[in-house]
Amino acid sequence: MATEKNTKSGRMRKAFYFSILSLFIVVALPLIPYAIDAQAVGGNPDNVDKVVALPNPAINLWNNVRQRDGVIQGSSQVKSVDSGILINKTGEDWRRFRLEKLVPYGAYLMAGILGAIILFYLVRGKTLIPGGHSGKRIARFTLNQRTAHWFTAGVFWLLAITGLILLYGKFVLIPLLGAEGFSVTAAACKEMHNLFGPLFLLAVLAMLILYVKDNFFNLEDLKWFAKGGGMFGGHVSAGRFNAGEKTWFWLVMIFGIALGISGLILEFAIFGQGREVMALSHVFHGISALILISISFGHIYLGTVGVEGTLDSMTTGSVDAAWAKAHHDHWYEEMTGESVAIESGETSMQGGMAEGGVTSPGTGTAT
Amino acid sequence: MARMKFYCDAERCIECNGCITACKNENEVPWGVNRRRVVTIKDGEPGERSLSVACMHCSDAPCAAVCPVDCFYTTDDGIVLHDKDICIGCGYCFYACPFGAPQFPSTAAFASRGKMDKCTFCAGGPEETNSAEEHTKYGSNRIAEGKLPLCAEMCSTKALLAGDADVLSDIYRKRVINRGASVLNWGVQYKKAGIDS
Amino acid sequence: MLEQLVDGILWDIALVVFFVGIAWRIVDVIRRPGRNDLAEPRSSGISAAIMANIHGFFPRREISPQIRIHVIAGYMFHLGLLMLLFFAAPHVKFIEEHITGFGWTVMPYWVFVLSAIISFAGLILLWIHRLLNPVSQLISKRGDHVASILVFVVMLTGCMALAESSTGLRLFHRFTVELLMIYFPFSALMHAIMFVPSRAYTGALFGRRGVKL
Amino acid sequence: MSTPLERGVEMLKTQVDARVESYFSSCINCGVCAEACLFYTETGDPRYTPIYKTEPLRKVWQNEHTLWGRLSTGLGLSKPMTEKDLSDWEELVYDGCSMCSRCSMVCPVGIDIAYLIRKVKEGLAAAGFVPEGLQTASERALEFGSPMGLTAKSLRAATTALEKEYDIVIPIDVEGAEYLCTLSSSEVVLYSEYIAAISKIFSAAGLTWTLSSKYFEATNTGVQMGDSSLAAQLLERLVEAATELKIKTLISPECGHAYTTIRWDAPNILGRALPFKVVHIMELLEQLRTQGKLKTTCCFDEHLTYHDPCNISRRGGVLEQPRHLLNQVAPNFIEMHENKEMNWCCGGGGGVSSNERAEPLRLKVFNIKKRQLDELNVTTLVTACSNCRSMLEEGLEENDMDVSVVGITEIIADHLA
Repeated sequence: MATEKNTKSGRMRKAFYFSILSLFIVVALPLIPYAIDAQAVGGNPDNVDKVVALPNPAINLWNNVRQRDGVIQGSSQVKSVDSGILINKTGEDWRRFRLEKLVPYGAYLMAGILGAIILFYLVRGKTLIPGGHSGKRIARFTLNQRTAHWFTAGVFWLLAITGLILLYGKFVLIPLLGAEGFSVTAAACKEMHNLFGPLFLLAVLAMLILYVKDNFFNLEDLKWFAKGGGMFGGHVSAGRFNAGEKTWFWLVMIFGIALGISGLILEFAIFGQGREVMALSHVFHGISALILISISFGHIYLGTVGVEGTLDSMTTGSVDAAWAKAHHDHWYEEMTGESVAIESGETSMQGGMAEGGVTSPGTGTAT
Repeated sequence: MARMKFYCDAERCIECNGCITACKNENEVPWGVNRRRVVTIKDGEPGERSLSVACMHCSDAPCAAVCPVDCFYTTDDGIVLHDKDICIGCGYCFYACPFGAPQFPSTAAFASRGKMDKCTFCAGGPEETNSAEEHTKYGSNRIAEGKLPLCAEMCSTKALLAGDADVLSDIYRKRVINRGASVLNWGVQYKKAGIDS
Repeated sequence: MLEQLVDGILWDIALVVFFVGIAWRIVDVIRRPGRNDLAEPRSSGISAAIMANIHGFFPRREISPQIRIHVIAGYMFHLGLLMLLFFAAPHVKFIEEHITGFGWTVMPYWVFVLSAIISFAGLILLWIHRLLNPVSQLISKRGDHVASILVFVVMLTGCMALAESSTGLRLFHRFTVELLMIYFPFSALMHAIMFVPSRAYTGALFGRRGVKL
Repeated sequence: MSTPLERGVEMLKTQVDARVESYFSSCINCGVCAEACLFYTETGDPRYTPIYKTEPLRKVWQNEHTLWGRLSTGLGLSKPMTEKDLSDWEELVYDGCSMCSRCSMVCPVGIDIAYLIRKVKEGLAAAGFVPEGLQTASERALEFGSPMGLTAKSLRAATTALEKEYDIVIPIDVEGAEYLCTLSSSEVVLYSEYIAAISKIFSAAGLTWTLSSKYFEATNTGVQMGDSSLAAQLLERLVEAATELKIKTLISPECGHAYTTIRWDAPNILGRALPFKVVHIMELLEQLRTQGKLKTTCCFDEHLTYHDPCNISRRGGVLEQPRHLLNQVAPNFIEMHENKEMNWCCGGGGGVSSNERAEPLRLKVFNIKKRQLDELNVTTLVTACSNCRSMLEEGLEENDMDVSVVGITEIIADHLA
């Protein structure tokens, strides 16, 4: 049976790698020709000569129009969205936000958290199960919960990758592929992003239904926060989910739903929503996306390499009893009926941190 | 080296929409796409003014700045053009543009935006000059033939002027002088007309 | 150069392999001893075979609660895929130009988007379920995963090429489609055709004995 | 002389026919069949997934009849079958499957999985991987003509005893009788009431009938262990005995696989149609009832329900007759939640009952039946298969439930007008 199990999980792992590989191929393959001729040409010859700015008579006129508040809203024989508006005031603010805030700070945030995680790993290393595997398994997630989780995760990453390409491609990929080449990638990414977007909203709602039960905060969580998730030593007790996980859950819910709704507003421009609305949704969309992506690094780290035995809960659906005892003592108690003596020092501290860390690296650097 | 600009004289524009007709006709733009529009403010009230608006071919164009795929470029004449083969129809330029110039042919309900289309100052696009392809994608290329945009050429009151910024400035200066006061001193000139009230 | 290859020779190869392969698989079934039932039947086997093929589309009340996800996700994926395959404007145009010579009404863009979303959701759900559910985890073969992923990739490249803006993407989509067509006859994807004889055989066997499948 | 393994693989190769080809070509490993299998639902062990039990045959098919299979076999990449595989699957197939074919009812692509299992058994039997319980039973069947080792002598003894007890006549070897009653040996040993019952009913209905001392056994261990040649031998004897007595109709007793074997499989195993009609006792009783030859009195007041023997209802098609008959005599007859072609097996079909090794598993999977009965709280459980009957009795005793199990024929006999 043991070998049975290995081959099974082996098959699963292979399947995962294979799918990731093929996804990568799908995104990368069509670029190759462009990459080549980008080497040859070296970027595109266009958008060159910047012109010396001479005063334009229209400038004064438009400045005046601007100053005359309230009357920029006119009427026009041309019937289309915002056609009556003489001048779009929000445009500039939005442009500034996107280019001067969203792009750089987003990059800092992601890089910072990644760095923090790597640092954290180098300092602390992998949090092992105190006393190793007990061999006794405790059921943690139902099949439906796991399905919903991986569904959400899959769609999330597809959207994250395509979205990031659209946001940063101009600065990273155009130098490599040239405008034409990147245009192909971008077009593909835009279509994928638009198609999978609505799915993400559904996935998040499914998660809400399936996971909300154990994710309400309680007094214990205050203690947990007070102790910083056990980052600074001391034992932190936790129920089925500790405060860190709960925070992550609610972050996903809030930002996920914000993402979904703003995304729909941006995607389906058929309800006459104007530029202001769209620009605003774009702001929400960008901020929520970058926050979720950054924090998900922490979540992924702790779910996989960070803490021994955590991944099982999402693949097999059950966890080792020792793991539960260390990281979720109260849950362990209610599952098994045994009570857990407060363990001192290292193990329990790491235990507390194990899941607590889900957000702590994030908050550590993001602020 | 010339720098092409539009100037619409609010004192002269009579909202005849001739410029729009001229544009549509010359460039054969599809339905729903309006490269140029006339906006009337205070319609029917004292101080009514009309302005013919299209891409102003900004020197430092916001659309070019936000475009995620860098499809914009500026010609030697200072005309802001874009490459439809690169454009992915994300709509960012529409959010950024102060004048609402970028237009999107919405393909259907659940519109996924098509390629952006905007005023080219009748200067065509990146395709080979006056080729059929250029015409279908970007409309006519009058600049190449040494002509100015048809909208301005057609303007019956000469309210809409197109051409080199310096020339425009001269014309405009002359007008101001002839008019005996500056359009810019709204306050002085038009207090009685009650534009500010 | 790449274009001629993908649009020309490779496409022809794919077509031939696809149809000849399927034909071969079907013949392979028919030519084997089908051992006609000598026992005197209670009721007609043929009608039972047909009914079985119809009833097969509706899960039995007794176990539908346990297999809800199979049914829902399965229908989402297959119906969505059929819509995309036969009513997406580019597909109809393509079929008209390259295969049949005539076309039919295409679905509006928003229906297209909807069915794409639905069938993607279905496919991803099914595959995740295959990986997580201990039963299908144990019985799944390499081929099942390859098939799932291949179909996913084809659909993905399809929606990448949705803008119909670049030849590169269109060719890439067609290339993956050709791979799929070549893989189809030799894989679990054959179930798309083989379920008919299977249901018929079983339906007949039970039908002759007077049991409704 | 080839090794058992080779013999098994060879046999499996010969088993691939149109159905197998089409079935395996359309299987998508969705795992729906598991939800229909009591061995999976009660143990939760995915290895009991019905289609997984057909793996040996599938492997052979894969390697012999599919492109990838041939390629990888050609390149020597495919994993060959091992003795280990066969012994593993011997346990899965003989202990973990009662051939109830409930899975065949739910397969979305319409695979008759029981049919495939039957063929897997052919392979295992050829390789000699058969539980020793079944092995010995089949040896006895070959030697004495009955898996329990009963002989004509012991039959006579039993019948004479019955004749005394109930003062009835049990005709044996009457030539030209209309009906030939076959028996399952457990009906001679355990449930001889059955014989008494049919004798009463037939005399009441005025039918000419007989038993055959030459070959009375209806069960067929050949089918149970999956050895067609053995099955054919046993059937030949039966047909011979029947034709000698020049009977018109052969009555299959209250035994599940006996009915499917003689009524549905025999012509195909022997390769020729049978010279006589074959009916299940319930079919005959129902026929008599409709003809008015079977008058019953009211009433059997107990709350009772009917357990469909898989081979008689689902695989045999005798669905309505028992209901009609019971409604005649039992006003308090209620149906189980899942009945007729979707009934749950008693757990002892397909030779599992004669395989001691499987007993713990068998009793474990009986839980499903227990749950079904608890829903109804009935005092009597009627069935029409002596094998089911003994399985049910064991199961009920194991779970000390106070439910009595009766054969349907007896109930009718007890309420003859």
